[in-house]
Amino acid sequence: MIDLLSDDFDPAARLSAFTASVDGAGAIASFVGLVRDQSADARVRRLRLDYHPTLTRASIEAAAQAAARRWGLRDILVLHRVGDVQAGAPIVLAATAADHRRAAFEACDHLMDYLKTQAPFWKLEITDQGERWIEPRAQDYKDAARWRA
Amino acid sequence: MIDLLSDDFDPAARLSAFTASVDGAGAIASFVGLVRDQSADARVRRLRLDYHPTLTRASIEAAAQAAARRWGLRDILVLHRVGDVQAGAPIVLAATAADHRRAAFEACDHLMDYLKTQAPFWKLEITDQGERWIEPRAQDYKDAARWRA
Amino acid sequence: MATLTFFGKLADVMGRERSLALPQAVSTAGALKDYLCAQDSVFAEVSAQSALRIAVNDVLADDAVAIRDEDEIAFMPPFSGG
Amino acid sequence: MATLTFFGKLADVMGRERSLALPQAVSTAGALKDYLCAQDSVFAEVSAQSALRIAVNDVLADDAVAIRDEDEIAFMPPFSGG
Repeated sequence: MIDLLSDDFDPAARLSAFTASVDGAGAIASFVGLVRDQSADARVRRLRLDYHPTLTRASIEAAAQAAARRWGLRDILVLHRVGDVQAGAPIVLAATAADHRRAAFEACDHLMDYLKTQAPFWKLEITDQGERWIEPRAQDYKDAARWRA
Repeated sequence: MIDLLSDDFDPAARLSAFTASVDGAGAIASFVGLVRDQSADARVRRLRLDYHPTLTRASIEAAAQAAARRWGLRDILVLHRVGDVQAGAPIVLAATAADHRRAAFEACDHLMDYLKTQAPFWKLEITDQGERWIEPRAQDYKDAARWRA
Repeated sequence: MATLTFFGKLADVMGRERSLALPQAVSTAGALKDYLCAQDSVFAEVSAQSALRIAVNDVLADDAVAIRDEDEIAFMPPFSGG
Repeated sequence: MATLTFFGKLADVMGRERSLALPQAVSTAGALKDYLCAQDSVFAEVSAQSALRIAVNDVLADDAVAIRDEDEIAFMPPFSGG
């Protein structure tokens, strides 16, 4: 299941429902990303997530389907906030269910690298020093490049 | 927090409490292992987890502390069942909290490899065809060897 | 009229959406990008900072993709989610 | 008397715990393992299948570690958790 959420969500509750829905899987890997309250030089109040009305969801769905095939996953959950996300709040939950742990881990790791650099989102960081649009770090692109088949 | 549990537990509730307790982390990776109901050639009813009364917990605590230093983690949660675990039930939850996602992912992945091959547990698989003690697969040892510094 | 949409920091400077009657010479996504750079120094500045991605009718496209009036063309700075 | 403890499949065949007055010649963990192999064919069989780990007084030890009466010596098949 892929969803873009305009409001805060509870990652544990969503992960619990996901786990219950995946019958027979031996391994569930997950990642929760939270808005950090510190950037390099300022106190972060919130992020504002811009997205494309159709392309963002379609891109994530295509990436999730490709990952499901590549790693033989039983199921995938990706929830991503859009709009304003306060410091400390969850911005993303990615979870993968597989028969064995390596497939679950690698697919989840891959999906997060994908979301960081290849999914149509744009992050505005709103701090006590002003606002700035965030672009991926060089390391993020390097991480994403690990998965080229 | 490291704990060995004699009874079933709710990974989502424990993960939720862990997430709430880790203030300021940007990334939480987690892994839930469940008892699969199928082994190679039989229907699994349950696993029985044997452990050492002191060494098991002490070993996991040492591994968790080493991982915390190596990846600069904010916190670690490892919950591992002992005793009888029914098919479909959670056997292990490992979670790591870090500033950034790569540290959280790698440390969690590493801890699971550690638990598979280097923590003093012994797994008896109880199936409709009888019982057998499980030893790690060659792949499990290979996975664990990835982390040698 | 083509519909141009802008995202991320481009939306800050260009607004979310504009209508444009495509000039005769502007027949590809890349040509439209060059046209906007020539027309608008702020667009040109953002475009110079980092490679823009383009989608035509909700499909990612490269600069060579043909465009025409009625199309919706999205201009997008580097993606940054997660 | 030394306390010997057994885990995993070793506990199935040896029981969880035994007391043993260490023979004079048995002064290291490895010597104790050899002694048990000689005394007990089932222990020898499990030991032959896969390298046993030993802990002396709750600390992982190699075969060369000295042991004496009063020690608790744990014999452990390959670990398998997670």
